[in-house]
Amino acid sequence: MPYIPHTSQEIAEMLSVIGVDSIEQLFNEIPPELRSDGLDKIPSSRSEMQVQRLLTEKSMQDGTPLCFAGGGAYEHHIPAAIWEIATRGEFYSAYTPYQAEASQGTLQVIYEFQTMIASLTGMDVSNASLYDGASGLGEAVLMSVRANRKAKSKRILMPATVSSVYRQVVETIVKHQDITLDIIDFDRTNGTIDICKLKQQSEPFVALVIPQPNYFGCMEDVHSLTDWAHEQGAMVIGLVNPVALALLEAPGNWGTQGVDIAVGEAQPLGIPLSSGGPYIGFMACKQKLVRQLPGRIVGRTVDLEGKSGFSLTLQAREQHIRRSKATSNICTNQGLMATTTTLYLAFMGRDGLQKVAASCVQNTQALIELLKTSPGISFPFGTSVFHEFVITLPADVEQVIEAMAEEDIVAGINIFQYYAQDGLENALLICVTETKSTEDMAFFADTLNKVINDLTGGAQ
Amino acid sequence: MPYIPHTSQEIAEMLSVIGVDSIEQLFNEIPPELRSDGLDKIPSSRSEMQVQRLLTEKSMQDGTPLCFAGGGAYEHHIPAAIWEIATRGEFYSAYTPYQAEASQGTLQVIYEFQTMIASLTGMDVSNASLYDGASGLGEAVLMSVRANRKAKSKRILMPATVSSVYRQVVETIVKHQDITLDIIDFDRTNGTIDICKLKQQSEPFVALVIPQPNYFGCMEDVHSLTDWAHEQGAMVIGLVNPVALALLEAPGNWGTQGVDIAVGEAQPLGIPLSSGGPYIGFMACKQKLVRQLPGRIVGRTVDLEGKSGFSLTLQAREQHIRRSKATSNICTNQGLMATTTTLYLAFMGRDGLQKVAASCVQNTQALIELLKTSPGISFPFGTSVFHEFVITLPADVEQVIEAMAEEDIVAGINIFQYYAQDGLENALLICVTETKSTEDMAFFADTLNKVINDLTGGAQ
Amino acid sequence: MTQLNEAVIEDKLIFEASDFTRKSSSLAPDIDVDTVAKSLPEHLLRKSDLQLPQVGELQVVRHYTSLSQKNFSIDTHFYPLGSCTMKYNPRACNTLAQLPGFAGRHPMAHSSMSQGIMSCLYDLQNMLMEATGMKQVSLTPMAGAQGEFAGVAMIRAYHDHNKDDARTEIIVPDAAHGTNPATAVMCGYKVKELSTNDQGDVDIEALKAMIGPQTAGIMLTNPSTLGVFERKIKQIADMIHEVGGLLYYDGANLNAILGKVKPGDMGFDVIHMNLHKTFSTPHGGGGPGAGPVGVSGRLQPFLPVPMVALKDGQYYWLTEDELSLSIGHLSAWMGNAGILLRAYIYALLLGREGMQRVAEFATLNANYLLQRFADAGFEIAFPERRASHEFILTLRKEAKQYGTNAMDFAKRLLDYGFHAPTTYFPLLVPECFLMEPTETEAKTDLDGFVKAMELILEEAKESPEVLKQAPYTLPVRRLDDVKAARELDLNYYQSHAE
Amino acid sequence: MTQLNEAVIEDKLIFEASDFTRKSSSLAPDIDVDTVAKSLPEHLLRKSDLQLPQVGELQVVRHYTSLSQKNFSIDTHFYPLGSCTMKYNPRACNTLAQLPGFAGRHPMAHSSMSQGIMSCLYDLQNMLMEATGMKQVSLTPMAGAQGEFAGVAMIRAYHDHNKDDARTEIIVPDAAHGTNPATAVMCGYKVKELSTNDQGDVDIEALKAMIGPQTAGIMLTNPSTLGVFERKIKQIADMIHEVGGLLYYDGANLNAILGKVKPGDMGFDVIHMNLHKTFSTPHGGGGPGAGPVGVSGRLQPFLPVPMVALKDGQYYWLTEDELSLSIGHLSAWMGNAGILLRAYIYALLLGREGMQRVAEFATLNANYLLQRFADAGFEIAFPERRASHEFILTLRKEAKQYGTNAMDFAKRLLDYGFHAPTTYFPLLVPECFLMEPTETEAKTDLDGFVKAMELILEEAKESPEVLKQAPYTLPVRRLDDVKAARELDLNYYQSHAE
Ligand SMILES: Cc1ncc(COP(=O)(O)O)c(C=O)c1O
Ligand SMILES: Cc1ncc(COP(=O)(O)O)c(C=O)c1O
Repeated sequence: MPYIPHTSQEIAEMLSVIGVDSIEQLFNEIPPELRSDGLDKIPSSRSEMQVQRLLTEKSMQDGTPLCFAGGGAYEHHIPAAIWEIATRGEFYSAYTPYQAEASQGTLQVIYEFQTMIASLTGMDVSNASLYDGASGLGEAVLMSVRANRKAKSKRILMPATVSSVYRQVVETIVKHQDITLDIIDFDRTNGTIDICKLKQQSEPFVALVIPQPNYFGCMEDVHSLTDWAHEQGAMVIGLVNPVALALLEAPGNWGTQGVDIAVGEAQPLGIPLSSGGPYIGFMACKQKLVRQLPGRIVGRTVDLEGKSGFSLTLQAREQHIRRSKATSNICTNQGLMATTTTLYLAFMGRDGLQKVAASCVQNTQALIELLKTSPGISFPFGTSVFHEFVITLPADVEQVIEAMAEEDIVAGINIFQYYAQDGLENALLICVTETKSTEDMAFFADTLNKVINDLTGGAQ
Repeated sequence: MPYIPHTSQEIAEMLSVIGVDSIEQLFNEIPPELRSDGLDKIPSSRSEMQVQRLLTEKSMQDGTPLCFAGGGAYEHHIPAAIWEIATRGEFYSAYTPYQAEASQGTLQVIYEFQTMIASLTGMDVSNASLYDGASGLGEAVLMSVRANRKAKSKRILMPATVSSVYRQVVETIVKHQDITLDIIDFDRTNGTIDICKLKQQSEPFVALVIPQPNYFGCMEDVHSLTDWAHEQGAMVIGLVNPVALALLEAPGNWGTQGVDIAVGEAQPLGIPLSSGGPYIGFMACKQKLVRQLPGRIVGRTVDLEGKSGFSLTLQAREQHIRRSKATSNICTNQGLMATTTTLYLAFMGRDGLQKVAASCVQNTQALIELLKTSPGISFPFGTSVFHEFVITLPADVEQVIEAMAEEDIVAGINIFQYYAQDGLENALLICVTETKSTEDMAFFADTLNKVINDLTGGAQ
Repeated sequence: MTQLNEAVIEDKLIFEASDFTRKSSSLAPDIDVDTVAKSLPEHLLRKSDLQLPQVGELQVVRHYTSLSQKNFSIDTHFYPLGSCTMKYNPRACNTLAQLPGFAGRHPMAHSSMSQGIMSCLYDLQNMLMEATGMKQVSLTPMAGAQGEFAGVAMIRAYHDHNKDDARTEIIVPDAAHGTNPATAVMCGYKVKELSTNDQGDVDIEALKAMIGPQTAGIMLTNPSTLGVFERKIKQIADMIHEVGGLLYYDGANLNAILGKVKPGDMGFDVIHMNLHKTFSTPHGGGGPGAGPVGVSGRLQPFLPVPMVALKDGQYYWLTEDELSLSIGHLSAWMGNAGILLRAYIYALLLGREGMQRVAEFATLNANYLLQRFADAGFEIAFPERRASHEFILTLRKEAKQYGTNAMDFAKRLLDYGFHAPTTYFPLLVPECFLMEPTETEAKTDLDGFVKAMELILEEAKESPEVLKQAPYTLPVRRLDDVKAARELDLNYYQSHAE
Repeated sequence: MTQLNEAVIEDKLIFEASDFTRKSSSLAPDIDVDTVAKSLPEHLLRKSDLQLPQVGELQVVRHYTSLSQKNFSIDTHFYPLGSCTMKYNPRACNTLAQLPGFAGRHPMAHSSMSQGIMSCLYDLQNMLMEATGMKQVSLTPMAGAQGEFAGVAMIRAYHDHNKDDARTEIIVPDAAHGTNPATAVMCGYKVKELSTNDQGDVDIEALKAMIGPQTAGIMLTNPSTLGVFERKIKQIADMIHEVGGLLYYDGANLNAILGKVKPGDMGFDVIHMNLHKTFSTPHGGGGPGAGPVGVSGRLQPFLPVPMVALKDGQYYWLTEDELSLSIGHLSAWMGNAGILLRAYIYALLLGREGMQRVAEFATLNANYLLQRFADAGFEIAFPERRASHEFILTLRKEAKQYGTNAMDFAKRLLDYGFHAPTTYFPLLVPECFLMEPTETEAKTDLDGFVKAMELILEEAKESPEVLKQAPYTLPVRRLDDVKAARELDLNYYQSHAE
């Protein structure tokens, strides 16, 4: 009996202690007419060897393509030590640290995580993680509304330069609470928030979301945007890429006061792409908002001998205490990913993270240089970007992506599908991180040229 | 500076404590004319990311063929938990347990290893490991000579049914001590020791080596062989496959008295093939020979409060105490592999090991059945085998192996090269373990038939 | 004599070992940062200090390896945390899910390059449908609470779709997990709390009194968090359906009934599952989880996207393009895909036979433990009921007689090498321990646990102070939670600025 | 009050948790053993009991995870074990060496299917040649001692080949590692012990007196195990060569000189390296190691096989077919190939620059530690000499004055969270500590270690009993080694037969 350690003798003893004849009898409070007739459609159990073989085959079935897609999920080098340590049984198989004294490992790691996220974002305090960046942004919106109860509206200004999938997720999460998301258009020439249109906003709003870098890889003018929103009496939610923060100003220092809430996806910090999850949303805020933060928070305290230690704190915000009045319903979060992120930042250090960021920028510029000479490709937003950029193609973007896939390349993201009405015809979003070598970039450019040539019948 | 944690400030402080101006000065006792002019031919350092990419490519370069080779190295399923636990830093990065109190983890594991090996072999005591099976057999030969100082000869009877590579290794190890290895021929009809020729031995000898199963996969008549050797006043060294011992009688119970020394390769117990190493030699013996055992031994004892604990014991046999009079020069052994083996046996248990062994036998029989219908293939030794068997081919065995390699199959071992003068023309040694599915075996048989057909121009 | 001199190195924070002038890593690319930074817009560059630790690699390994040893975990301890299902987590689930072909796959990779993982998810959808008796499953929610959100949002979408907008209330039993009422509120509902009778069943009369055209639905878990099976479930379902409401099943306790009774057969319209419980994906010190939802036919159009579908032998993503009534996306892509993969692997390993055994032995272990505790003189909250996979013990007698409350027992258990059960939940049982041994614990460990509790009971009688000061043998003694909340220290650099 | 009741579960042996009627594993194939057994010859079947433990999988995980926590290791502790080079072991070396393409390769797979691993080994051969200044390297020896065996066997093969069979003696300094004399004997030589002078150098006069036509060779390590560099090495080499002998270099201390001075340039004819020291492959609680040998031109024909060679862009195995004078095979195939791979990865990570730094910082750390100990009032064995990568401290003064010997200091260090240095080796320094911090330790850890030793010295003065009873904080108190050797208990089932 896989995973069941009972011997038949033990089973007999246990049944006799309970005073029943069979295990079946233990289910006698379930009305018989409800009892299930088995699990026929579930396959029979397999040995670990069989499952290993099957899964190994499935994992290899699609090859290991060269990946130039980003758009919220980024391929970075993951130091080997990280997952070796994070998957140690003591981290991997522990529950939420309800018994603090028996969980100092996890608790200290999360306290360190909070400190690192606060440092990275330039904010005062961070929580212990949210599910992912997209749902985290949803939580940030809810939080801004909660924190701003006196506000005259529940309107959020949401730039179109925020990933459209993120916007969809936020919509799903906040729509039952009378919150409206008003989309702010982007400037067709440089791919950033259209400041003129933004400033035309006359109705009151609760908060402005500012992505940095934005979905197109372009850098928003975060200082003036932050100051403008604050002048309107609104809050600012900074949506940031944590690797970019090694080089770009921290949201805590945007404008004169800094943002109120910083949120984002920490996947780039040591977490594999893994088809989109498990990732980890991070969220940090100003000290004065700490009681509005959703999710777990770890605090440092002392034990009865005065020795320093850690425990979950401010639990009165949470669902298990506050129930229907909680700041959020989140319970299980992404603890193991917080551990991973902490390990990544500890191993890389300030220097390491800066170098990763710089290498992304350099490689991206290098690929842009290569593509500049490609016939038919244009750069609708120019080329001042972090590690992603948009090109428009002289051929059907979906066909290009498919043809590149044939050559074992994930070419990027078809963003035409999201911005069809914005004139971004056949636009492709391309990402280059430190993982790409000069040869990889040359291979990408050559293949793309070839593919376009084939698709356009050499018209380019 | 990878792996060097010193800051420049710290370096300065340290130099000043030492009282020198530079690190270079610390080498001033080395005669200047001897100083090296650098390491120019060694490539410049690479980042972990670069090395990962390079090694990943090298690891994939040769594919992942279906393996039907054995001959001393066997592919078995390795439960995932084993290496996850064995490579925990506390096991992986500890040294030999010289400070017993700080090494109870490793020491208890090895005590358990010794117990398991003793159980498996039916012997009284085991050591903590030797390098591998082949060198272990060399140590066993040396041990038999040491234990038999009164013997009139230093002659060892070494059957030709012992792997020829093993015999070569033993030769290398023992040849400086006036020990002679006399090869005992095998019976051409059943592939086991030629008992008639053996019994013709009239000169005294120190020990007889008995392999079970032997190199051809055949089972020796271990009981009568053991008794015969003992009757001659010689010792018996049993060379055994640990998986086979789940079904075959333990050397401790061969004949009326059992063997004196049991030795073998424990690689099949949870250790990857890994191009031949690291593997692990095991050795167990009768209690009365314990002081002749080479290598480390762990004993159970008590601490000063009477609590049970473990430490290295009988160290007076070893080189670091006994120096030139030691039982062996072995120092570093295969500790991590002993841990792995222990984990394997603990996870599989008696039942699991028996099932693995039975599955090997069953699969082997299944492939034999398939091959029986193959034109031109014959079975020189019949088909009563454990998990390996010999066939002779109607084509050049090396060419067959190469052609099978083209189809991503490791077809087996060319043993014609070792037994050319024994008439085993174009003989191939094939191994089938529990890892092979029905489809794998069918694929093997079909491919072999095709290859033979191609090579013989359809003559078969 | 045995004391150590005070100078023994205290465990530090990683920041305390940091020195910004240290450059020791082999892990970063070799590049001149300043040169590259010049190519970015000057006014957007980071001017503020980046306070990340600079520590040698070996020192980082040591720091976190040592920290890990300070945790209790299922790999090291018996961990009978009720409602959390801390069961054996086969290592193969992790190693296989981390295979490069899975770990390296970008979520936006073309589906023609994603057939391997998609086939796994598709199979998992099907297995979960069979296990729960629901019509269709969407895997995307990232934990139980998000599954609840998806479920209640579907209930709302259903009523909205029917223009039935008078339904403003969700009924939640008082014993329910906190996520239930919190979720209902996030979906814009008012919460009506339903009381429980002294047998742990829902108070049917009270229920009758509160339902009506305003009722959007009810959230139940069965067996409930009181560790007993709600016997009148069919009647409840009929009552709710009669007034036009829907039934939500909180699947956190699915371990108790896997293969024995299916939520679909009990009359539930929508359920979530906690794969990190029943399907043993790692709890990871707080997550990640996975909270797939399953629905009956009438809620099918509203399922969250994406899901995996199969056409002409090719798997593809089912999105809002085809499911126009979907409540939408809950995560940027396919939720915690890597966790779903682990659950799939576990399901393959268990298979049909193994799943049947889950509930059987979880229930056997719980009922055995219950009886042993009853025999040892502890008070069982619902002594006349069968335990499901968990049960409740109340220590109110001990609290009154010896002044040792449930928390004191819990802390002392840690000294004996056992993780404590869930304490003070459900809220309606005073001084309670919610105990869930799970099916993968051996009888000897259960016996050891009972023995420890007996010894602690002795201690409580003879020297209650021992309990009140526990634990003694852990890295820290009892921690001051009040101070933690009052004098907030959540960020090293902020609290230790100087 | 803080004591635990005696019932706390003691750590068991895996056998004590076993029950032969338990069948719980998912790890074995599903098969009826008895049926299969019938197909094998009855009289050869196992009749004797197979006493392997039958324990649940979770229980096995817990057992060994908990056991691991009882170890000190480089990943958890400062471990200045002299001559053992306990340095940082980058995790990538392990994860990459375990890639399926490497781990799954059968040693007899055709070389056309083995080009990846062979190219790694070939590159490693070349890097080691460059690092040591030798003409050719063979990777096959499986540890230092086997490398020594290979080396001395080559010396013998050389003399034999020259029909120079009067050479029956190998000279070994008294400070040498025990493997040196033991190896010489295994190769059929008599061992002549050479004394050391009070500066830690070889006694040249004594050497002069013992060499002659009977001298096959000398085994040296430089720096020696006394932690000092043998300054007259050139003179010694000339002396030995003059009488027709050869010089063997024990490379266990290569860490001290990597990139600074090469054994080939010192005049050595043959060397072994301990890759598990200098190249940081895992020590694994006692191994595996890897002990490649390098030779000058005249010993090249005798190298052990196989080696990797390159022809027309294809790698192939060089065996006795081409090297007819080879001393032969030392293992069934290519020694500890997987360990060689780890060393190769480490070498790539270090690169030329990193290798230079190894000796520099190993030496800096050792000399700093030496000076700090001298300043703290400890007696240094060779105070006038530079430390190499290690150095010796003698506690004979403390032993005499306080009755606390080196072992007592060692055991007390464990309480302070530091692994003890090597004790009582080399044998010629009384009450000695051989300390090797390695290059990967941070100054703060060295300072903490000195501080601990200072505190222990205080304790030795004030209450020597504290040391004599140490350790106190480990899983066991001081163990009784005498009992272990007298009342042998090496096998659970034998010692606990009933
Ligand atoms: C009964 C019950 N419902 C819901 C949840 C919430 O699930 P999750 O923590 O995965 O969000 C839990 C988990 O603790 C639970 O026990
Ligand atoms: C100086 C010296 N020589 C030789 C050896 C033997 O090496 P190994 O343990 O790898 O066999 C050692 C290892 O301890 C050593 O320190």
